[in-house]
Amino acid sequence: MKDIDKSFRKDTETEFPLREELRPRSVTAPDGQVIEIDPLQDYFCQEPPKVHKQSYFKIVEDFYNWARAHSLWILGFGTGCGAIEMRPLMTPRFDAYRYGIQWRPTPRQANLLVISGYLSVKTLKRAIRAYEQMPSPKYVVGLGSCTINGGMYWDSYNTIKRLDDYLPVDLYIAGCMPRPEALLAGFMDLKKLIRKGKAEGANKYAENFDWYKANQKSVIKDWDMPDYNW
Amino acid sequence: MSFEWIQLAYAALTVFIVINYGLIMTAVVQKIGARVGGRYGIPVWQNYIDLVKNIALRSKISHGVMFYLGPVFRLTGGIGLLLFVPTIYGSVMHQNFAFAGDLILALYFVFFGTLGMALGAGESGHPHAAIGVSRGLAQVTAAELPLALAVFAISLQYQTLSITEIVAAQQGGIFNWTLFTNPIATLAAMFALVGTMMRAPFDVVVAPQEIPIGPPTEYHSAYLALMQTNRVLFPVAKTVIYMNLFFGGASNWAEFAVKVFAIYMVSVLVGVVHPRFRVEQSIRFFLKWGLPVGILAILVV
Amino acid sequence: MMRDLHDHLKTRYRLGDLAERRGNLAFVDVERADLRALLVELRDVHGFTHLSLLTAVDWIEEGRFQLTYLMNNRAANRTLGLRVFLDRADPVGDTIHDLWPTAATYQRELREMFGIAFPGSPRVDEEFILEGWTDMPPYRRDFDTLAYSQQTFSDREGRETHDPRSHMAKKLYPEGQR
Amino acid sequence: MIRFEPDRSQYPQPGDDGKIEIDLETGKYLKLWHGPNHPGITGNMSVELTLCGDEVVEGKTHVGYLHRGFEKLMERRTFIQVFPIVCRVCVPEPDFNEWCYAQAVEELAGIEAPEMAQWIRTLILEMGRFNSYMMAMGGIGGALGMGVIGQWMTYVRDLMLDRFEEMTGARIYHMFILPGGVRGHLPEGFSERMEEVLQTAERYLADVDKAMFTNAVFKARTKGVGVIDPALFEPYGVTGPNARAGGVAKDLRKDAPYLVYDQLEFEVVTETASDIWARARVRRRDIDVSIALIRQILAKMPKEGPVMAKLPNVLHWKIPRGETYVAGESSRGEYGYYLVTDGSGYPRRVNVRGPSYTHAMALLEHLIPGTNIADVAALMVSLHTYPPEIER
Repeated sequence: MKDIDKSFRKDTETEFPLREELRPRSVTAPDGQVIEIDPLQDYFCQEPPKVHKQSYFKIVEDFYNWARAHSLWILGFGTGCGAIEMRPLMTPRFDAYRYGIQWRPTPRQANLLVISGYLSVKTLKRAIRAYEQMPSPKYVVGLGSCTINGGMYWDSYNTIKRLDDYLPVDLYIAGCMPRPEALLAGFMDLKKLIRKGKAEGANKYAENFDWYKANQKSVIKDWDMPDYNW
Repeated sequence: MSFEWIQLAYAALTVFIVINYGLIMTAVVQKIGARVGGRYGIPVWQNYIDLVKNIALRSKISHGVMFYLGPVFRLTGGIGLLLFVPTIYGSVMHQNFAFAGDLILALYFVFFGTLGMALGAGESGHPHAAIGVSRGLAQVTAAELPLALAVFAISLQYQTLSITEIVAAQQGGIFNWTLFTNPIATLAAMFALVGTMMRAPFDVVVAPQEIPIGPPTEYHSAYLALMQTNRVLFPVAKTVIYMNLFFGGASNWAEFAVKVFAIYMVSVLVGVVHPRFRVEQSIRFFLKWGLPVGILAILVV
Repeated sequence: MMRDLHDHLKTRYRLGDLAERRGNLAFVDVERADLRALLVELRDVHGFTHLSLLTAVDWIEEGRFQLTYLMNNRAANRTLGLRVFLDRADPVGDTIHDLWPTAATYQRELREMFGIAFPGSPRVDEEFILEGWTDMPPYRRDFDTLAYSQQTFSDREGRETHDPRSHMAKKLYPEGQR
Repeated sequence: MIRFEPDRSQYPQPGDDGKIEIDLETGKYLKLWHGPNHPGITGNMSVELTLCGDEVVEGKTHVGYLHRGFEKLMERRTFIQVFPIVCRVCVPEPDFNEWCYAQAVEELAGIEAPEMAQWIRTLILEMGRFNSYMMAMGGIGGALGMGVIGQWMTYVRDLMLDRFEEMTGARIYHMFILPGGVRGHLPEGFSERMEEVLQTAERYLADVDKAMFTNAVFKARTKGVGVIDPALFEPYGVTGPNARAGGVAKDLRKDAPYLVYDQLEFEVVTETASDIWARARVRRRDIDVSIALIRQILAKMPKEGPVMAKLPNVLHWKIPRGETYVAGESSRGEYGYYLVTDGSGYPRRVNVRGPSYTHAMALLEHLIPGTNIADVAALMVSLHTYPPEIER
């Protein structure tokens, strides 16, 4: 292993210029009307996330948690190489459907985001957007050593090291890559957490919103979206 | 016919039974599909849990009034369809609001939900939803043509527009069913059944690999729960029409369950082994095969 | 057979010595001005129609970049690597996207990862792999990925990093022998 | 016969340079992102589509979502330390990376792997090819709405992964091939268990033939769609099954035999139509070739012998200055490693030439305009692209 270059300093001065399609401009509509648009203001909803209270009656909340635990809808977003072991999970050998686990293609209908392996900075941006679009309560599972502490890519300039700096993680599944049996066991543990009412990642995200945003922005230099995008 | 208030309660009971039947039937059907692939499949009560889960979600966002009304219209379409069709022949409790011209109304309700959904999904502003809606309307229009023609054919055959009377004419043995008295009309209608059940090869509307699930892309939480309810109710209600028109109706719930399941399985069995058509291919398919058969059915009568 | 080709081409192009690796793989230095004509001749006359690879090597000690064009003649099973050297201070290469459209992708990557300019190549200045990158091109030798990673991302507490060479030497030879 | 031809006069017309002028603000066009979070995309990448009606007028590939900077990381690691990360470049067929890199290091260091090791390497590569094709077949079925094919194929792939696990101890990333040879011998009774797997696979593949290749809807969706003109193969660097589907019988296993392929008998599968159907068919028939090859290797391979050549102390291993390029025929096309050494203990530069690099970028962008939006997923899957090869 090569030694570290002590004199190397990261460039922190340069600002990344705003992309051309996101700059304010005026548009002539087909009917001749001229419209001023500022994409960052107009295309997104700016409302910050809310902390959602639990149900008033404990028994109702317990019932809801039971239902949530037995109906985990995973967002089909393969962020890294761990996604290859998600496929056997849906097929005859392991068949996660037995446990009420399904794959949904759109974040609006999913409530479990599986970060399947390392996250490059470019994907982190998309993962954050996908996470924020999911309806609460939502859960995050980090899969593989590389989400825990960089793993194999601990010295890479383009992959994040600790997922919980950027998203509220409920559960990590260690391994490189974790086997399908480990994934199933992990999902069972997540179910237990949900039934106990301990998986309140969405509320944690809303409470520590500024901290999460500061972390995210320190890594993503071209932050050209609003702070919270629904 | 006279209207009595108790009919409302009876109708509500019918809807309740049909929804539960639909929830379990769709789960069983999914399980059968999974078995073809070699999987164990979901538990039969999974649909109930998903429904509760979706209602239990905490955050909801709306894209406007129509976005909210879309699923409501869709559910109205499903329930309306069911309520104006006699579910169980000869039963006072479950003949619902059947009346002399109910066949026309039923045809209208088949379309109603799709149109409402189109408005709601359009409001969500997602391009996938818009593409899905345009595909859906084009395909439903083409696919329902054979059904409309088949319905004309059999209303000519039985000289009535009342579903109850059509069912009555089919009683007294299996060979009195329209299936055997007018097989061409039945064939035309089965084209429409396969075409509108949102299963392969005609599931281009929701095609996950092309436009991730199409119109309902933006729907979540309680909206989605409403749509799920409709997804289990609407196919059953539609199958009830087919059962009444072509397969001699049902005189009790057991017969109902068996017949609806059998008719529904037609579309499932077709769907399991086929890839999906592109939208213009499927429209072409219906115009080329469904339409001539439907016209033939009228001519034969 | 590579030798014959080399002798044949040497009469008209300024070529370096042929460095033979295997019977069917050899590398040769080419002047930048000759590159395009040589590529066209190799493609049209000698059957080297397949561009296997276009990449760069950073020789920081010598102050130059090496561009490697790997040309492959599948029918005769021969591969010829052309080495072109560019000044490291102001690296500018010649685009060959009109000969091989796929070269445009390689040139986009070299532009982003090494900072080598290819004027005229389509979409060459668009972001390819990195997004929002403001630092120096990362594949250059003076970019230290470990230092960058430590200054950007935070480690989890309790992580121990061993230098594998001394760690393994200690494990394998506890008495200190080599 | 009823025919519908769309009124093309309303469609955008190409300008003088053959390109369509796209002005998004006329409201005629719709910009649609296919990916990265999209079930129809092959891995974590995205295609930016511009639609006019149902037709795609422009497609741009965006990659880099999986970039880990492998080539940079390899420069920091000693020759032996590179092995744990080298296989992670390509997940469905990781062994190819290990072999290419090991072969390149052996060439530069002047080491020869023993014969037994060569046979085991060939076996591993064929098993990996089988796995990769299984994913591809399931993907083609899945992209066209036949989830059942995906289920069957992934199940068979699981069985093959069991054999990998038995041989190497790992399911996905094996790290079994090292410079100088392989890590070990085959386990006892391996060929009998392999034979069982192959027979199961043949049973399932017969079902696939029935369900997929005789299906009228599948034919309607794939025949004549996504045709690559064989004249484009050379300029766009198309190799492997994608080229063989266009009638070009190029296969590095035959053209430049590596390992022990010169001692094995097999045919190079070709089709002529060069459309999605032909590409699916080539892959399907290549699975049969792979199965036959695995049987041949197990029958012909020597029973014993050393599997590892003598290596210098790997902690202090220095390789003299030089450069080499090692390529082989992976399940997607020509897969190669370009290795430069400078006499130190670290590689100077490693460059991975993945076949997807050309297939998914220049070629895909060339093919997409004019296709129907419904065919984009099928087209991408039929090219069998895999994004980590592009961005590493």
